[in-house]
Amino acid sequence: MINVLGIINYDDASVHVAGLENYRPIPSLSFLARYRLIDFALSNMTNSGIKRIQVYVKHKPRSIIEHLGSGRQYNINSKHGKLRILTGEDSIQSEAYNHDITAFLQNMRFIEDANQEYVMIMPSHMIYTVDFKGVYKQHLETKADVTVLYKTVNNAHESFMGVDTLKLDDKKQVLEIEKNRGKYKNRHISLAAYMMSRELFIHLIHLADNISSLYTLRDVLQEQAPLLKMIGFSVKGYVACINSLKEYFRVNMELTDYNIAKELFRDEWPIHTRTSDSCPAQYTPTARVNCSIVANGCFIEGTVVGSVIGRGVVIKKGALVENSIVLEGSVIGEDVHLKNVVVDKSAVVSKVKELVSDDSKILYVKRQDRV
Amino acid sequence: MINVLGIINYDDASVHVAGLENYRPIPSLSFLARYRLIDFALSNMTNSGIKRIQVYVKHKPRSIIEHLGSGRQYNINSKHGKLRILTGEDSIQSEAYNHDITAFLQNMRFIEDANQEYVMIMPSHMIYTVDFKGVYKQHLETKADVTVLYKTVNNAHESFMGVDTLKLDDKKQVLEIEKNRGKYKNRHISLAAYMMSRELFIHLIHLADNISSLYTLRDVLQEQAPLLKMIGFSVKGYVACINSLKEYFRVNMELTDYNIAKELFRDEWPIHTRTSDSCPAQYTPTARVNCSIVANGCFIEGTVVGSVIGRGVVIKKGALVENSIVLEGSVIGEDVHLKNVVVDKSAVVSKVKELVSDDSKILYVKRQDRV
Amino acid sequence: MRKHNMIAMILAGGRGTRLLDLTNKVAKPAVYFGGKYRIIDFPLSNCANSNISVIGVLTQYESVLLNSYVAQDQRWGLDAKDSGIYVLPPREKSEGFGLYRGTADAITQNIDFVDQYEPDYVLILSGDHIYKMDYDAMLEDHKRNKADVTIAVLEVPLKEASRFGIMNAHEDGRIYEFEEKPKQPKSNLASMGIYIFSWPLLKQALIDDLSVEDSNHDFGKDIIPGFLNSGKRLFTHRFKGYWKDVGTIDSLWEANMDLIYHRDELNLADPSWKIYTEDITVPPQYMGPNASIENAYINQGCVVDGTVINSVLFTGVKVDKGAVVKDSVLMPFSHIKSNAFVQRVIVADDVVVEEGSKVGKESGEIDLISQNC
Amino acid sequence: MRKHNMIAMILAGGRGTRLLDLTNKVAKPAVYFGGKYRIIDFPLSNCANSNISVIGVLTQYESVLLNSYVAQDQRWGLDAKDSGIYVLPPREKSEGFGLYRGTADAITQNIDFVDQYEPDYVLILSGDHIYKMDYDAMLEDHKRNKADVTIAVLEVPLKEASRFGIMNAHEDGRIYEFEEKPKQPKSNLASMGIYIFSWPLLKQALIDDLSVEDSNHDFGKDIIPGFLNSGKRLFTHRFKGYWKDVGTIDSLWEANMDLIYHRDELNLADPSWKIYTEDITVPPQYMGPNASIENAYINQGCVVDGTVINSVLFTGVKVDKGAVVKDSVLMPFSHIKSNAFVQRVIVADDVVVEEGSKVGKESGEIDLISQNC
Repeated sequence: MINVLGIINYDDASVHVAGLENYRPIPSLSFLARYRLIDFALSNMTNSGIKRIQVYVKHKPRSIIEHLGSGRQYNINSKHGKLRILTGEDSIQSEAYNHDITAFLQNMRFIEDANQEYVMIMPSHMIYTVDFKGVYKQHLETKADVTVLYKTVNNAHESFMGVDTLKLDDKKQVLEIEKNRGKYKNRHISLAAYMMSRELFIHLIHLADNISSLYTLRDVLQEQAPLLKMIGFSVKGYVACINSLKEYFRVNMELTDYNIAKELFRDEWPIHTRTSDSCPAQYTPTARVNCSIVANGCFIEGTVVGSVIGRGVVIKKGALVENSIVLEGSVIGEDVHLKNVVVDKSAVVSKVKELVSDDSKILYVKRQDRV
Repeated sequence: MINVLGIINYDDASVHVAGLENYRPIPSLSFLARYRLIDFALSNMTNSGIKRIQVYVKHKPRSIIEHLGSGRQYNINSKHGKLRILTGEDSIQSEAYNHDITAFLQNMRFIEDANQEYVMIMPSHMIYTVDFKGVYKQHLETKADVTVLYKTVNNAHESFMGVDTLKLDDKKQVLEIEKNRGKYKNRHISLAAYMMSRELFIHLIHLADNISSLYTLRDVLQEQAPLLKMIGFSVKGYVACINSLKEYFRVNMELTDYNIAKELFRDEWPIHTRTSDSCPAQYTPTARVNCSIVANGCFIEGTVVGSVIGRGVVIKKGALVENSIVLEGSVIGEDVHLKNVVVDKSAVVSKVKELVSDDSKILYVKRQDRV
Repeated sequence: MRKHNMIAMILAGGRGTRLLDLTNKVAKPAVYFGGKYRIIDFPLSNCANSNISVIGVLTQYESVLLNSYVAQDQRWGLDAKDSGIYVLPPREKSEGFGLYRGTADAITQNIDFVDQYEPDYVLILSGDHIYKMDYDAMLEDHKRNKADVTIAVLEVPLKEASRFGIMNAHEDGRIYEFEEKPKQPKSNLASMGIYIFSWPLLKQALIDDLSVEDSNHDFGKDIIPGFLNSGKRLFTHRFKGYWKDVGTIDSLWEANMDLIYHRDELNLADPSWKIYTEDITVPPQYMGPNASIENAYINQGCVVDGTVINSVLFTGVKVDKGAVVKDSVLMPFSHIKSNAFVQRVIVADDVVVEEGSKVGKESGEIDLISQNC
Repeated sequence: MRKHNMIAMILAGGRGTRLLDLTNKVAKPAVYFGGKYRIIDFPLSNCANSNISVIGVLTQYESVLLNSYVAQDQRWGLDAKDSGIYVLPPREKSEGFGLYRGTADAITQNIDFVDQYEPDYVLILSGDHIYKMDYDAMLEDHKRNKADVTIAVLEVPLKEASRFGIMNAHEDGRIYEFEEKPKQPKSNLASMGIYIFSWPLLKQALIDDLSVEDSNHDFGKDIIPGFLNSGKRLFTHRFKGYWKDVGTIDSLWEANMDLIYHRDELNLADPSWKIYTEDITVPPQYMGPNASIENAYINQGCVVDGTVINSVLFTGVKVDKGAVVKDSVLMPFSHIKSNAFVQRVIVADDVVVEEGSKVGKESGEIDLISQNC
């Protein structure tokens, strides 16, 4: 058992998934046909034995409330455990003030009343698996003030733009935190996931608030880094950061390769999500499907190649869906050709027969749109 | 089975429970030691066989989210049924625009997608029991456009201030709707609870929006009353309207009389609420308790008379609590004397030994206050 | 205990021996069907969708898997405060131990269970059948007819009627005669083994039946004829739609194929009447670069890189590159390795068909593959 | 099926005949205790609070109420996806029917159930005891000691030790001897009947035990001595705190009185270790104008307008004007009518004590009032 309160933090203000984010908060973004982004953070927590979790939601909480419910699907005991959804309680005048420190302050009594000695804070837009029991062990062994998770990557010039990178000494102590501007290939990417004592966490919240009413947790950690014993914990395996529509698209596409996906989906580390109770996918005699991920409830008469097809999607005869993402409940009409398109929920593409773009530009079809 | 979608509407903008409303929305106001106001509306719905319910919450949804959960405690099937918590999805510039019609419009797709033919709309600040199967039957039999629930009272000069009253003809057809200004004793008080077809409901929402962006459902119904076949349904038994701190206090006090409470709590019509899993109330040898309602988890060493004592309240030796409401988790210290006081959650009254007021003025102690 | 209007009792004691190895370890109601379901999901989901919130499941024999499967009542949303699914195997009483001696006896031995809920009506179901039905509409019929017993009936082709229990009824639905497998059927209304009884009446009949010496303690043989003889009001409730008893490997295979060839008859995609089942945590289905899918019903967790034609694939099935699966039903987590050829078979759960193996034949009876090969 | 680290098996077959009429209709683990609980709420809540998510409850005898009580796993929060409480009465197998012949046999007959979850460890508990205990801490001990078996022990007064199973252990906690009810006890560490076994080891021992001819198939008599003899690593886990076996009317009454007189020993108000139970829908408790309450433990739903002194009142009890209740335990929905006098008794659930009746006596044994009077 680990004595840790889990906290799903706001995503960084620099995270923007154009189009999609107009309709739901980042944590409830549909991912890989049947998941929502937040499923990964929550599954990591509950699989690691964290039983009390706070989820901070900035805007539009409805989809999160419905998706999470009592947290039963993540194996949270509904009496002894607790999955709490917290929103900013006061109306905020300016969006700039509406950051994580404000939310923590407004819900301070729930942080103070927790009886876990440590907290594990992470956002929901980073996709990976990690056993926090290992993080906890290292945190206690190194007697760190803060343990920060990182991934060493060799594609920092292309991905993880604007994300914090860590400068580490040979004992993994964090010397400096700076944004990735894409200048270098090899970087230690911070996953913005921190373990620390609850006491220090509360202290940092108040400190941030005292320094500036615009400071975020990330800001105060960056500033305090030299004064704190901040140690890195290296995460192995697949890591992705969904901080733009481009990355959202790229990561979904990348994971249509089963050999890559196997790194993320391991039998002993289930990624939990809410079931929709839909029936298996139906393929008619005219269906052709390759290199794709298909969710339950789909009805497929057309051709699908290298795509991610969400729950209950209908792909009609003669349609060709290439290198695209079609979200839940959308309909792709007869003889429609999609390439490099993201179709948001419950849209119908039937009148326009060609929605084709090259790799450099992803087309986006709005939720419930009729195209 | 009744083919009805249940809707818990915003409370009327004129509902103000001074003090208490700063910390939670009206529906989650603590009531009678162990309930929240919304328990009555929801129990009426689920006991009547309504399985799909939308709850509209204006501000601070956290307490409602936690209290309702999946609706299991109200006997809603977690697969086939649905308890949906809906908030205004867009940020509203001015509070005046933040009314029920706005919320309905923003969540129109959930109203349109429902497959119930009728809707039952009611606020949560009216406390009574009614079997909607009877309302449904009358609604079908009278072929009414709208069935509106009312209670005939003889104390409209004292209570139900500002609430709509109905002028009815002998067939219970509504002739006119006007606010109760307290001029008359005998009035038909509207419970702001309406049954109508979902189609008409959607029509009225759009109509209200077309007439004025400040119009509420109540406004459009008042205006349309002459054009609609609007029939009253008379509710029998106990009815209260919690629209001010004074009425909140009065109704709690009134219901400390078990003979009055029996009208509201009938074996065949359970009022469901969320259990806190607290142990029974403990009374020490020095406890003295009369004419009072006590919730579980209390520890009582002092004297309690004519009061409502919430969950987990501690009343210490020598304390005298008279004609007061003490909410969950508060502590009344040794030798403290309360009279005509409402003590909000988790407050501690110990330093000030006398908080005594006469009947005309109710004292209020803030949440988590130290007095 | 809250009073309930109607509770359901599901007879789930069927051993299903004609399903061969599929029922070695599980009772028939727990047999897999339709890519993600088990048979008993159908009556359980029907109950949930019909607003029935208390269900007793009467099990018998080696049923630990069935018992723990249905005990998870949240799968069917029946985890509200006053809801629940209760497993009722035979039990020891002070007067000694008894197996259920017949369908009626299974209820008799659980009169105390039913009485806890003080129901006005009791719905008796079988756990063996695949169909979607609104029991609430049947109850409406029961009430409107002021019936003592209402029996769901299905029109069958007259020439097959002699295989069923046939209800002979007046035009208003009132039953005047019941014939078990009649040689010369007078009607084509077959009993589906679904009954609504007014509980006080049934309870009395069950108690009376205990002392009838030559009774089989069976609804069809004893209780229903008894009611008819004593002039009680028995009515039919007409059911139209898909209904199947999958008693053999062939009929189980056929019912699965119906999902592909007769999509409209048993539409499991209808959002207004979902069939609920266990939610197994698996990733979505993956179609590899060499996949070829044609006319199939495939559940999440599958990884297909071979050819699948006219087949039903359950949760987590793998079909490797070069493998061909035709006209088959692959149960959960079975694995068809590369270049294997699988035709007209049911592959049991967790079974591996090794590289290059060939199972099944082009025509004739369906084979059950229950061992790795 | 998701792999589980440790699952719990609760032996709940106790008939509790010394509890007289209280166990006529329910098995002992379902007997009421402490104003709102049943005895089995304690081990079940302990499991939930110790992060155990799969629990088998081994029942026997007339246990329909116990079975349906524990089947509602949401009461203890055990309704998450991979959680559950499973009722395991004896069942028919192909080799015939068998009651559980001993505590170990109850597990042996359910090896298939346990195996479904592939646990590393199995926790064996009794459903009869009242206590709060962190089994997770016990498991930590088990792992740290690299133990094969860990047995929870309680210090008892040495003069009472001969009534218990006594563990003789080295300073490091390793057990070298077990004596059942020794005349000359060498230690005061009594076994609480709570064991953690490494499952593969226990499974083998249970299978081996089947073929031992004179075995009682009992943990205390056969399995534990067998492990000791074969040099396995058995360790104690010290428990400190309130623990009670309420086997008689007197001890049940005493345990209830402990809640009033020894509040700190069994503190049920501690929010970090709640005891969960059925949530019965009732209004809050009402104290009328004539109520006089002194030293009492009173649950919601009670309506008191009489005098209550040194007593425990369960859900929905009514004490009318002029009635006096002293030193008593009133079980759910019992009703003490006006001017009745009740002293040193347990009033069973739903029992009515009529106007002016007098029950109980000033001293001596506690009476059980199980009939209206």
